[in-house]
Amino acid sequence: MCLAVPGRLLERWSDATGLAHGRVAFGAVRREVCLAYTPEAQVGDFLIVHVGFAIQILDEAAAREALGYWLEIGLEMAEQEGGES
Amino acid sequence: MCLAVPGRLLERWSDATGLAHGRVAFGAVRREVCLAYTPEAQVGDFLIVHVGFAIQILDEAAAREALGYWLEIGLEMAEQEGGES
Amino acid sequence: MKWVEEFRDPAAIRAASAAIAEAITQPWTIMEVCGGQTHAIVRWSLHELLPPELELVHGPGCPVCVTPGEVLDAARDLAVEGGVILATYADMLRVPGQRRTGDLLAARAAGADVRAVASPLDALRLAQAHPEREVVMLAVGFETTAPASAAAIEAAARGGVANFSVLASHVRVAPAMAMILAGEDNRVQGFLAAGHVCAVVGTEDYPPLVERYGAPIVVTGFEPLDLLAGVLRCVRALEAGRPRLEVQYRRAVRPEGNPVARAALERVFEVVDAPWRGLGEVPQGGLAIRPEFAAHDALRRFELRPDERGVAAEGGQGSCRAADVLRGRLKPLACPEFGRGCTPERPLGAPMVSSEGACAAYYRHRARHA
Amino acid sequence: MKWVEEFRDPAAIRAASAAIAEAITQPWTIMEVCGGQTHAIVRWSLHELLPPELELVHGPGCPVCVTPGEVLDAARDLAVEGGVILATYADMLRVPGQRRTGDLLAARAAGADVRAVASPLDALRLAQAHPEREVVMLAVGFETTAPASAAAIEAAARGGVANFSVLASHVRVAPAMAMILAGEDNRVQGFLAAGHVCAVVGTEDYPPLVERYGAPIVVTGFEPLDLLAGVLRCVRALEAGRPRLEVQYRRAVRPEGNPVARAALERVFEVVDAPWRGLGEVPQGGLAIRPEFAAHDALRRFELRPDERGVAAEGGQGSCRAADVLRGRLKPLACPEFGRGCTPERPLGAPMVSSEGACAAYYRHRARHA
Amino acid sequence: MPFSDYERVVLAHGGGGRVMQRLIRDLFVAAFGGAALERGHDGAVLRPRGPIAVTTDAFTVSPRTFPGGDLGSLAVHGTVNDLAMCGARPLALTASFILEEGLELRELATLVEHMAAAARSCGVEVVTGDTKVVERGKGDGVFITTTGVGELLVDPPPGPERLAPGDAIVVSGPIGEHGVAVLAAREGLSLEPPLVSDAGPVHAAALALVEACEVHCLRDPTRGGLASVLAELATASGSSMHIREADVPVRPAVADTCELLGLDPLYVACEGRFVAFVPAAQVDDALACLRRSGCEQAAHIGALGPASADPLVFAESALGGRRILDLLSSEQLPRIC
Amino acid sequence: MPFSDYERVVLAHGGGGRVMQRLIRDLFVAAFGGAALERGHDGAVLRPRGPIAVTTDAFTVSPRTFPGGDLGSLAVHGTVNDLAMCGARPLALTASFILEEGLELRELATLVEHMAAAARSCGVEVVTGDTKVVERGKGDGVFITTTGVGELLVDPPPGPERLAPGDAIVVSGPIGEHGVAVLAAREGLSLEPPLVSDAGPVHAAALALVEACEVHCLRDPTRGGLASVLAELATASGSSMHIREADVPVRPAVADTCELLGLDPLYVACEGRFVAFVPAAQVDDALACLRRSGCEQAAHIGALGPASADPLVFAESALGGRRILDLLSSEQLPRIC
Ligand code: SF4
Ligand code: SF4
Ligand SMILES: [Mg+2]
Ligand SMILES: [Mg+2]
Ligand SMILES: [Mg+2]
Ligand SMILES: [Mg+2]
Ligand SMILES: [Mg+2]
Ligand SMILES: [Mg+2]
Ligand SMILES: [Mg+2]
Ligand SMILES: [Mg+2]
Ligand SMILES: [Mg+2]
Ligand SMILES: [Mg+2]
Repeated sequence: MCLAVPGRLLERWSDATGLAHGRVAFGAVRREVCLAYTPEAQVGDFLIVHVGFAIQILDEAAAREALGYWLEIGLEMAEQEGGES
Repeated sequence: MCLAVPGRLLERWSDATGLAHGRVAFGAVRREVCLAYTPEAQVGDFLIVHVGFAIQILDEAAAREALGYWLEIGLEMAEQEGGES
Repeated sequence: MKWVEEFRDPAAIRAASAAIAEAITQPWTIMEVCGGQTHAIVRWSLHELLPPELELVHGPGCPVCVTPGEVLDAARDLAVEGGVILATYADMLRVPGQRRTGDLLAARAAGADVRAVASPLDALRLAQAHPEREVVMLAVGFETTAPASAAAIEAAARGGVANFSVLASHVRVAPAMAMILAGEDNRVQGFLAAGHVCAVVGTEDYPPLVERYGAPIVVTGFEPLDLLAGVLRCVRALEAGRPRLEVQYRRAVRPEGNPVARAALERVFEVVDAPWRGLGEVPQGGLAIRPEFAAHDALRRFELRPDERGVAAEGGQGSCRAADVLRGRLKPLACPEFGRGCTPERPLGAPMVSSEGACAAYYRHRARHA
Repeated sequence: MKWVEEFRDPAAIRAASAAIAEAITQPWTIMEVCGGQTHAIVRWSLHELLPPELELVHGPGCPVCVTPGEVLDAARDLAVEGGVILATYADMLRVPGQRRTGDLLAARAAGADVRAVASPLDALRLAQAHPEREVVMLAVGFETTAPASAAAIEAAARGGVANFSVLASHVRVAPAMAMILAGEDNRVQGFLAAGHVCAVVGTEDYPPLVERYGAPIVVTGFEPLDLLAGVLRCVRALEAGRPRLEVQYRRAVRPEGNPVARAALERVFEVVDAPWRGLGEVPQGGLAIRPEFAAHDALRRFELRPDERGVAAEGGQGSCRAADVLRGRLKPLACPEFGRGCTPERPLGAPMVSSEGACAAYYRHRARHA
Repeated sequence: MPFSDYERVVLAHGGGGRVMQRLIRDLFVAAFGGAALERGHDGAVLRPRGPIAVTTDAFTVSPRTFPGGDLGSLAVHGTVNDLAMCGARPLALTASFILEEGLELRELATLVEHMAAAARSCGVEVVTGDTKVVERGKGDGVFITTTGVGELLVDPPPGPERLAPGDAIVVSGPIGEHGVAVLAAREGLSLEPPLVSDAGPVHAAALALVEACEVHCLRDPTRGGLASVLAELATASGSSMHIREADVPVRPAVADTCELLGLDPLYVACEGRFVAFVPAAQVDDALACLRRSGCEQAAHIGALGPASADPLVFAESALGGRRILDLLSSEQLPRIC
Repeated sequence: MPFSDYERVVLAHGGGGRVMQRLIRDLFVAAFGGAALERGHDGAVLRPRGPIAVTTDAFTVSPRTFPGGDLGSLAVHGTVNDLAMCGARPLALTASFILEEGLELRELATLVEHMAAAARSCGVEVVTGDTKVVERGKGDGVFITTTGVGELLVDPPPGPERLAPGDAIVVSGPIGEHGVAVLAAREGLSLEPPLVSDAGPVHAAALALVEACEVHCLRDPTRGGLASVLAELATASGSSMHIREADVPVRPAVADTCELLGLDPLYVACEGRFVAFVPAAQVDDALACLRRSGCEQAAHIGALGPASADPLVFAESALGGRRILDLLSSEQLPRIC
């Protein structure tokens, strides 16, 4: 469940009923997203979007950290394999 | 104007609102007709029907009379022509 | 079909044709009033069975053609902007309005709910089936057709069908005949009157016309033999110099017409001056729905005033000679626009709009070029 | 796509896979809770990157599958008989109801106005565009999706959109996990918890579960690297005999979740016991719309009582083993009906109805025959 | 239904997946059979022995079922007939279906079976096809487009360009039955016995004629009826045509219905008749050949006149008068005037 | 408009009279030109030099205009492509139009002009056609069914029956662009730059390949996309197939849109790509030939395995795992789960 995709906030505005909305780039695709649940989102932030709602602001530091560790080990392993072969 | 066709009344009835209707045979074709304006029409009568309403009862004696005269002369002419040729 | 086929018998028709040729000694111009008669004449090429002295000219007797363009515009507006279900006879679908915004077929294409019906009672049934919609019957026609509208209006009133109304453009034939006879350049010397109109209203309107204008009037049927027999009676009266009212179509026409239908007309309609497309305002030439039935009168219900636009008398555009054609002063083939600027696909004037119109009937069946 | 592609890096994934193989010394059974995770595992064939000692079993985490058939029947009735516009996520169109009267696609074919929307706000817009129609949003989903429903309901209430209501079948994940752990034949030794659910509600539900049942819980993302990293953490905790709550998916999950979204959930919904298709009644397992929003609650607005029919706990028909599959007690391939009596075209039970269901995911991507 | 779990057409029947495959395999391929279809490719291979004719028509008739036929059989006969009008022996048909979501599959199956039966009885194979499903409200149940491929029996084949002054005009049977039967079914006129459409195959008779005589042109008078077809061909040929109305066969029930509705039978559609143009000297042979082929009421109705700058069709009435049969603006509608 | 007094399609445009004749003459015949159409008969004569292929498709795409194409050009390219997939050089097309009352004639004219331009640029003639008009609410603007006739370049032609164990699988370019572009246009996703459909003709490249190599089978992955086509052909061939996902070209914009909507690009439709099956030994020649024909991103994506009782398509992911690509029940829809 819960197909949610990260995208970058390009602009934001409020509609007549006071709901906050934003234009979000998912790679090459742009789509309108409701910001009701991420009122603090800034242009440039990555948002996690599900059924048209941003449910979280992506923590890029955490993402980099999680990733960096494995990329590094992967690189080491590749070098070892390269050395072995 | 006023495409009206003679047809023979096959049956008659009244609807919920009191309007009289009939089933009329136009040669091989049967169709429902409103009898509001020919309340005296009897099954077997020929009716002159326009936009779904019988507007008159056809006077068969008059029809026969009008026709008979010309059929007779036509026949005579044909005989003469036959004799001449 | 019984009582139709018989009146197409070739031998009988040859006899009638010969009798006309025998009776005629000089040129006469006779007008058949009704578009149905025009249709039959052209369909059966009856002019070819008539002696050259006899000229048949075609009257204003196509109610589709003479319906004012403004009424069609009003109907179109109701359907396109008013969102009503507009019911009407199929004949009306391809008749352009005055504003040249297209016909009802184009209105359908633009999203209007326009339906062809065979009877106003079908339109009434539509209203009963769609109580949430307004259903308007665009009803045209002479006294033959008006009783059907009257029946639908009375049934709606009786049954409380509040969403049903009639946009009536019914016209009366006798006043138009009087107008033609009274015209300055009138060429019509005798009339074949419209048999089905008389089946309803009888013949009492005609003796005063015969008397006043000295023109014989023969109430005539619609089959070839009827028409030739009608012509023969008319020619004989003209040749004898004894104009009178005669009834050729006795199998359908009684002097008093149909009293039940006339009473309904009387209850529902009142006689009014009315504009005929191509002919102009005809005194006493129309039937308007009485105020008692205002709830079912689309003119009142939707506050339409089609005739206030004041152009109803217009017969056509530019060089159209409709007014002359409809009065028998000009044959369609003699109109310079016929078959050139004016065709059934792009009619310039009333007589080209319906296939029963004199110009259209000629265009279709007789010749396309003058 | 940034922050997606990176978590599919083959070298990093090989590294994580190797780390799991290194860490594991004995057989363990871990359940990924979320259907989205099941989807990714099957899509990327991650089981092939795992050591044979590790068995991944698939949880009840497809809200499409666990929506009670009775709710679907009620939605179908509203659409077919009630004449409403029924909006829902495209995922729901092919899910059969309990009565086996067909899915919503069949209801559309039978004339119902069923529309697929990407968000409940689209359904709200439909209601604003069609004020004369009732618009009902059939809203399913875990705590991830429920805030979207809450926003639409609050916006409808604020804007007075009287013709909009939500048929809500939202469920809560943690109580289902507790139910599985508490089950008699439970085989699940550790959990990969649903990352996007926790992005909304945070992680506070889990420490009590870890403590009570001694099972490690790792809140995990949805990309291959996330899943392997989650498995690794879970295996290490199991091997170490030190069960605890960990968050692998830190880039989206904060301990407190999303306070704004949680507040909205709190305002609009209340926690209730709820039936899950295939699992039965889950104490505290659902979210019901609060009475304050009765006007926008389709259950109240249309007086529906789908659960009174009392068969919501049913998991499937006949020999369907859905209850075992959804609890991790049986792998889909081991079900005797799998691929024979039960296929995505003719599902016998919940896990075969949506492509995210465990049986359907296996059917589609792994093997059709046991 | 063996070909679907649904009772009605759903969007999935056109979705390119299993639901569609099953419909194609268990309904279409099962009904139409044949090696070409079973091959499972998106096209078929044919090996004609010489020049071919191709023709296509979309069939959208409403109601889909009417006395004497239905959309399925019509979609086969209409195209088989058009091939025959090209002087070609039908070899293969393609069939493309546009289904409206909500159509009952039982009805679709019946139509497809009738198509298959019609194809079999015409000796023609449906070799390839296509199915699309459109949303409810964006179609009208089923539309079927068939395209036919046939082998020319003679080369050059009959065609408008071969019409010659003096050609005799022959009609293969009574006209107008299809148009009136469909109108009656649509408008709910109740006719006793019901008026039956003439819809059916004419290729056997038409091709026998092509083999027996020097046929200059063949045409089936469908939309617009006999008069419209003659008007078109008069223009194409550059010669006026003259027909005798009394010689045009019209059954009494058709004539009566036309009287009632204000229609001219010469403009009413047929779906199982054709007009043939043959040299005047061969008209008796042509009529004899047609009668042998089951066209008992085939009739010689007129002839082409000399070339004319304004080629028109003239109809001589039973009474001797002559009128022009011109193209109408559009389809004839019932009239009150 | 030169071809009508109406701005929109009215029933008279299908009524068999003057209004219809004028539309046919001044729009269709004017746009498509050609001796066959101007002949004014209800079919066309072709003189192919040998065996032919025939194929038919109904085109109902919504929206009718999308970045990279429209219904008109698609109706030509789709059928030209299907002929090419039969190994046939396109010779002639038939075109059948089902018009909904109310369609703007200006739009119809544009679609017809685009059809004509597409046909010209493919070197194929529209030789005969048909026009029907259905009432408002019983259609969806325009449906076009085209049928193609082509001459086989080789005999026997490529086809599913010639697939053989070991055949290499080649795709002519990046997949999924058409399906995603149409979905984006329909759902109003706003893409910058807009996602452009791959719709276009592939016959030149496909036929060059047929002439250059021993092509066992050709297929264009339309509805259901690459995966569905492979699954069908695996069944037809009796051999499993193996593809490497990482080798299947997918443009980033397509991949991103699929991520966002939960779609699998392997199941998204193309309208300007094809899959070719060639002997393994000829795969480099095939790729070289395709690159010369403008298919720069043509790729060797996999191979047929040995015969199997349960022939399936296996996709090896970028991570090394293997999954089955099975037929879906129906079209892929965006998902939230
Ligand atoms: S032919 Fe046309 S322009 Fe001339 S009078 Fe008749 S309607 Fe008017
Ligand atoms: S395969 Fe089907 S029958 Fe078996 S458990 Fe899954 S859903 Fe139930
Ligand atoms: Mg044709
Ligand atoms: Mg045909
Ligand atoms: Mg196809
Ligand atoms: Mg419909
Ligand atoms: Mg034909
Ligand atoms: Mg095809
Ligand atoms: Mg195709
Ligand atoms: Mg045609
Ligand atoms: Mg529509
Ligand atoms: Mg194809």
